[in-house]
Amino acid sequence: MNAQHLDFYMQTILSMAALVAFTSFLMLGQGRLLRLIFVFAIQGLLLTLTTGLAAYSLDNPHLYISAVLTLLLKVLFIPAMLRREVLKMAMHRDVEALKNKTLIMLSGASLMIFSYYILHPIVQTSNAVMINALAVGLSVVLLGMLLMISHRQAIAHVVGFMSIENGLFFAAIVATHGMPMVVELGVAFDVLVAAILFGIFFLHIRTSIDSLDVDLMNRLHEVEK
Amino acid sequence: MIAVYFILFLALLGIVYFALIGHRTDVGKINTALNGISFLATVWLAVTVLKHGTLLSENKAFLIDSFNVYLIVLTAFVGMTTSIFSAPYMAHENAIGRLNDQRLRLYYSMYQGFMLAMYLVLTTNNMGVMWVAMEGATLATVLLVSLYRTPEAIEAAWKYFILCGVGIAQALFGTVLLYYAAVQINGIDNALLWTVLYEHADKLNPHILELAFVFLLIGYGTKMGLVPLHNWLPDAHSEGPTPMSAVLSGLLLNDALYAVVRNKMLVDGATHAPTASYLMMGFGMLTFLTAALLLHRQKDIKRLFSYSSIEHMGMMTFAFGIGGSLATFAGLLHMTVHSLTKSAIFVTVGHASQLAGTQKMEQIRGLIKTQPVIGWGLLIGTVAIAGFPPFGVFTSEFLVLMATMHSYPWLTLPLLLGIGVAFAGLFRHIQPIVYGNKPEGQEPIKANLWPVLIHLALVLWLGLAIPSFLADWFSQATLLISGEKLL
Amino acid sequence: MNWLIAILQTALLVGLSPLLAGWLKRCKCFLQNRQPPSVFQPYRDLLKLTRKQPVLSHDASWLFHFAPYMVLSATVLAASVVPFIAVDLPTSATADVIVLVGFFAFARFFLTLAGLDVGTAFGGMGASREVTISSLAEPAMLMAVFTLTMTASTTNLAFAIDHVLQAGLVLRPSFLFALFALLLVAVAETGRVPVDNPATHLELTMIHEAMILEYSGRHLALIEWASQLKLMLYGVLIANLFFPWGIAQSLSLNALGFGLFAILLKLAVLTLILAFAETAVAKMRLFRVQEYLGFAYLLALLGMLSHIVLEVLL
Amino acid sequence: MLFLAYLAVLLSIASGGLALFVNQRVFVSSLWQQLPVSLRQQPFYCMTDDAHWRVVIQRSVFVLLGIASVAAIIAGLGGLLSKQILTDQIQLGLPWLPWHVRFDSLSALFFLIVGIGTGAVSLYGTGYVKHYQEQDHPFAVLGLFTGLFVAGMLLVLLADDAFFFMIAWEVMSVASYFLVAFQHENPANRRAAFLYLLMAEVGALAIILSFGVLASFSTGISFEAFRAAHLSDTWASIAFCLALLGFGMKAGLVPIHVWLPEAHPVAPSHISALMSGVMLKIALYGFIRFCFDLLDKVQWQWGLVLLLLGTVSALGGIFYALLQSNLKRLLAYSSVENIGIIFMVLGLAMIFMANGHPELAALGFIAALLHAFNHALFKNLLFLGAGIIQQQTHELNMEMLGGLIKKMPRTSVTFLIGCMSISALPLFNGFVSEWLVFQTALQVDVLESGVLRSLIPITAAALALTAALAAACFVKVYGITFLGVPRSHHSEKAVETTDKGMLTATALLAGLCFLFGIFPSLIIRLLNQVSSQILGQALKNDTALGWLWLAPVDAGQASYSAPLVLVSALIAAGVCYYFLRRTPDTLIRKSATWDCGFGGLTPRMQYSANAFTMPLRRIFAPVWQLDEQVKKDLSGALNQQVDAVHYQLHIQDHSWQWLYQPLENGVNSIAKQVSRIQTGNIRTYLSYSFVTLIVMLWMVS
Repeated sequence: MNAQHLDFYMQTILSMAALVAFTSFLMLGQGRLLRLIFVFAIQGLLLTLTTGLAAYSLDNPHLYISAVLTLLLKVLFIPAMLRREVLKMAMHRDVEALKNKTLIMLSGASLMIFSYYILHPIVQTSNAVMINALAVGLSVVLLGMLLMISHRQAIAHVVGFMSIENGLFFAAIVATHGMPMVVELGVAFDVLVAAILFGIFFLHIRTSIDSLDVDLMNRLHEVEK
Repeated sequence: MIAVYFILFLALLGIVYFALIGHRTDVGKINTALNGISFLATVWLAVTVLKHGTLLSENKAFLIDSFNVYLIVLTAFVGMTTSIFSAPYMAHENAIGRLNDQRLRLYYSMYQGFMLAMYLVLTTNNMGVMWVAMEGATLATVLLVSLYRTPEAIEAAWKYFILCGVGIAQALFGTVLLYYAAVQINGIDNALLWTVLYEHADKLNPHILELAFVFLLIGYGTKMGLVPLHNWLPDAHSEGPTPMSAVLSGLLLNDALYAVVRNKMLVDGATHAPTASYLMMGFGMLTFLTAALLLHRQKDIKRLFSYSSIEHMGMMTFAFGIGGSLATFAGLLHMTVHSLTKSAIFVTVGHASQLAGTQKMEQIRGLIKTQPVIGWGLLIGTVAIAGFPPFGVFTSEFLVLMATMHSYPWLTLPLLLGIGVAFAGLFRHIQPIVYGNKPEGQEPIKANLWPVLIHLALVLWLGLAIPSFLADWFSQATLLISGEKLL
Repeated sequence: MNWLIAILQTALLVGLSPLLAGWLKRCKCFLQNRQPPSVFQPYRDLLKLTRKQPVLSHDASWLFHFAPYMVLSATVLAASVVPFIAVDLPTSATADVIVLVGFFAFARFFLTLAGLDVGTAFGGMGASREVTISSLAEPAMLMAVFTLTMTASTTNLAFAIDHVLQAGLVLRPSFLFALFALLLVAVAETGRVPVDNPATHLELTMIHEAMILEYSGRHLALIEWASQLKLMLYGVLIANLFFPWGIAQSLSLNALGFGLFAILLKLAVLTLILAFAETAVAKMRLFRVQEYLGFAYLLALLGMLSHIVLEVLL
Repeated sequence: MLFLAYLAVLLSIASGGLALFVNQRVFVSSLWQQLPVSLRQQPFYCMTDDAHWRVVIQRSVFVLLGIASVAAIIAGLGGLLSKQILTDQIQLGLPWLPWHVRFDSLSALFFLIVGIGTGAVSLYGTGYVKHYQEQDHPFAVLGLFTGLFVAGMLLVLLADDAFFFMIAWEVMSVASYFLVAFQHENPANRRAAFLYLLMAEVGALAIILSFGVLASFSTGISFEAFRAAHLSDTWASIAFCLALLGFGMKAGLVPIHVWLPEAHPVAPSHISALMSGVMLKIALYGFIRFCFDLLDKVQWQWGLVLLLLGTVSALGGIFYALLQSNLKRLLAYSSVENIGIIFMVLGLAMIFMANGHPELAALGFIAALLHAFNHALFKNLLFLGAGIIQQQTHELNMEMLGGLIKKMPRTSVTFLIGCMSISALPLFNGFVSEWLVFQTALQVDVLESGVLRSLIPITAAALALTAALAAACFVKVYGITFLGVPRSHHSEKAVETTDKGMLTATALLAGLCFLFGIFPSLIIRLLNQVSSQILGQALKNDTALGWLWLAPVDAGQASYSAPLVLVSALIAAGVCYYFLRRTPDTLIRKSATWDCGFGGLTPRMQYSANAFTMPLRRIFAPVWQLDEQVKKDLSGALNQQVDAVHYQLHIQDHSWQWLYQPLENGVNSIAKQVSRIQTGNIRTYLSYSFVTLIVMLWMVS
């Protein structure tokens, strides 16, 4: 089946999915921290919109709450915090030179295909859109991990971590119209605490190695140099 | 059921209380008291479960069955004994100025936070909430790992945080998938409750469940320290304060395993294929062998024993992977004895490193001649963990071997090899530590060895004879997990 | 009655052993055209020694007194086991050939200990060499003996001899090999040329003499007598095991007489051969002895194998 | 019977427990004060001071151990005489599998062995532990683990299911490990202890695995179920090999013997006596139990394997013993030799069994058991004697000893008897068993296979070589240690021990060695019992010629009457003594040793232990890894004058180079490779989990 047979809600969901995936790709290739954070905020925004849309179309009140939570956490609080860090460390000028960027992008694309491939066997059981949404969610998760693997800045790691959360959220919202309320709240709480802890850690890391480059943190190894 | 609320509330109270006045001198005693009370409560809970069987709270939020009840008791017990140990330990750390009052506050309050998370993981009926609590446990402990604020500690904490965070996120994805599979079945509401899921297990879509299990295994496996997801574990164990290492090894790993096994039960119910079993066996064996080899390369005493924890988790995973009543029974028993023994060992290790003023093994020498209690405690504990009878670890390992011999005879060879290698790895390091003459300027310290004594005595008892009520729990749990009756 | 005869025969064996030594010396002198002493010279020597006053070192312990008696009585026991002039005597049942070897080991044990007791270099040297040679010789000897015993399927000497007698003259390759092996071993064990030379007291070469260097008087007499008896025993063993004909199978008087005559004749011949050998070959270096005994062992092994492979017909 | 057996176990545990109170005088006396006055009437004098208290406790510990051993001996004898099999269950262990207990004549025999060994040790111990400083070597540890050790051995004999057996087995191993590590301040002990525990662990794993093979063919893991199991030949052989590995490692077969010469010398002497004299026999028991009782039938190939292994062990053991200069190390190696002999004849028994000659199998079986019994006696005796020497001279290196026969007359006599029995001289027990071994080996004519018929006599000759070398070896031991002139001031100043217990213990064992050398039929009749129960076949006419005679197969084939031999020996000796009795003019004159007229004999001129074995060392050189160094201190004009010559001899076991070092290096290098995964870079770790996720997703979908 193809797009014009779907109702407006489905179409929007699909385009949202496309946009979310696109933002992940942007982040993956992004060398400048501030832009990275900005794109991350955009992704959060998209997520909020999706949630709101789902809440509206399924008139499911508790999704509104999670939409608001997402907005507060992922669009406002975390980006702001990260931005502050970057400015404090005066890292907003330097660009992280990613080694073989093209390879990373290619592998990201192949990851997307891969996630479709592994979710394929489920298709016959349920409608395609949900599967696509799940696939997008999964690929966002994987792309987030790839982001963490490819970037060296602790801040980039945080962004990657959070974008993994986004991917999960997206999948949860679209595929299963959100988790039960208690779980939503719990997850949101965890994310909040995590964000605060990240803030604390930046402080500690700076004080210990006065840089946020994670490659410098390799005291605890067992390889004989 | 009130007991559950009581315990949770008590822990919550502990968090707040210690956060406010956690730096007093008597705080250690209060901590012990709190844990002691909750331990008694859990015993009461256990007795009720023993009487009336499985308990389900009215709002279906909490589920106490024979599988998790003894884990709850174990958790409370280890929590209590460790708090007994941590009182003088932390006082000493404070005295020598490694910790200031504020961090002491943080420590005690987070200790309670960790206990809360553990209780929640075990008691909840909602696998989403379980996930939340598991993440909560990470968040609670991550600051304790970096408590000493040394570069190593911060590095370890960061790795712990990131790796476990990412891992646990995958677990959440698995949960979402499960939920998705559940909501496919029409006419089913609040589909994240274990009870509901178990009812409809056979209707769930096997494909989705297999995928979900992969995510869950990797997610919770990261917390369990399955190779190759284990890398954070030795760092976190070796850099944090020793009581933390004790509870991490003794409790957190168990609870992660608990989560995996619960999910395995579900998946086995849905897909009647051995995929899950094979995955767990593969992971278990890999973990077991790798950790056994890595034991030989250690220089830091706490790192050494954290690797031995990894090794034992590998063995348990393998046992549960084999499935079948005997192996499952062995797995349950091993969970118990391992957490008892390992926490006891960490207690002695903590004292030993305080005694020598370092965790570097080549600088700790002649413990027996310096302070016999600690030396013998460490030695006997190591003998127990290395799987020598009449200690309980031997019993479970023996049963695992027998079960393996029955189902997959050729797998016994790597298993035995691993046991031998692991034993050598442990003793080549421990022997010079405990034996030999006392080095200059190494003086006895004030130590509280009762926890060690109690734990080892319990392990010994379990090795000689398994009390009937415990045997009943185990056999019911075995029935629950493997679907076969043992006794 | 039987017991009496057995004891008498043993006594006879013990009593005749110096005579054999005398006869051997005589043959050698004859071959090396020297003026021989009387055949009874060994008796005189022994008698003289018993009359002399023994001198003991200050460092000697009780074991030093004790050893000669032990040595002699062990050898005498061995003598009581070996059929000399008559076959089926009760004493031979008290001990079989393995026990016989055991008796020799017993005697050697005390002799070597005595050698070490005083703490001179000579004693130690002798003891060390003695145990070396004997531990090489013993397996060869047992190998050779086993060949016979397996043929006769008994380790009891009397029964073995009976078996050979019953079988009559059968040409067995295994026996040939065993015979040669046993001859070589006997030479080594009794300390004759080329392994050891009882006639010399040259430090570098002596073995048996070095051990007993500290002995004198009656103790020396006992030991000398024991070694003569040992020589005799090996002779009797070889003679009666391989050429038992003539030995008394009944206890009638003339049978016994004939048996005595026969064995004396055989011994005389054997001694002659030994004398020839001792005159012909020179004493070899200590560290060539293992080759010598290795050869003996090889022969014994060949005997064993030829018995197993060629002669056992199942 | 069973009650006595339990009593023995409990008492030995109790003695261990009591040892813990050795430093608790204050505590106990406070308890004492709690008692009502009526009980406190009689004076409790030993509360007075610590030293006295310690002595009292040590005494009572060993007394308890002694009672335990007596109980064990009675239980053993009773079990052997009453031809019944007792079974029982103890409500311990796994919920669905209580500890099964079975007390048959095999267990009874080994109970007897353990009992005798422990009895001697309990007599001996009190005197021996005196010289340990309490703060350096706490008696609490020694006593506790000694008790547990003995209890473990007894429990092994009682166990009737795999689980209980393994527990008892490991208790035995671990307790003895702590005893080996008792004097842990010197590194040799630590190394030995580690090696010992490691090999014990590996052996135990092999045993578990062999049980596992049986278990997978049977309904449970109790021995009853095992007996019922029928294995295919391949699996039976696998189980056999595993059991051989496991039990052989404990028994000390070459090449898996290396822990033995390390561990036995460093343990306290009475413990080495227990380990070498008794524990090796427990391993033997386990092996016999497994092969002849649990496995439903034996195969002749196994017998062949045992025969060859046994021969190699016997020769290797005695060769290495020959060159040792440390007394206890030498004794340990000679244990390897004796174990080799035992396994060899067990192999013969298997061969005969599998070829359908049960009565010959019984002969071999009994020979093996008898040799085990005898070895327990004289090895105990020798180790205890070595202990006395060590205590009196603080020296175990033979090169430093000498002349002790005049300083320590009693010890020297008992030790001499030990040496004579172990070098298999007639009139002593060692000879009887080796005689039986030879008799077994000489029965090959009944076999069809020509290979076996030619192989077995050769092994018999090898055994002859072993016996001869053993004699040489112990001539060296006794000659160098007790005879000659003292080689150091240690042995110069040595005096006879004053402790009655130690002398009694050694004298007792020596007496037993002699007794069973003269009246072997006493014990052989009991052994018949065992073989008729285990093999279902006893010797037909072990006493055809009356009880004075030993004619195992047939009076016509071979017979040996030790009593008559003894009598005639006495007659012979008596006669010549009578004729040579001291007439006044031939009184013995004492004078200086003859020094060839040069003068100035010094103790350093005597033959040393190394010099004594030099010819054999030269002849059999390839057997050892010898590192022989001679250094000369030269001086004077043109460095012509030799001031001193330094001689160094270092002997290394071949198996180290070929077996153990490769293993160790292998494990280390693999570990090193594996440890490269711990790079310390978090991004690497992340990529691990990333890749794992991808791979596993790909696998399941």
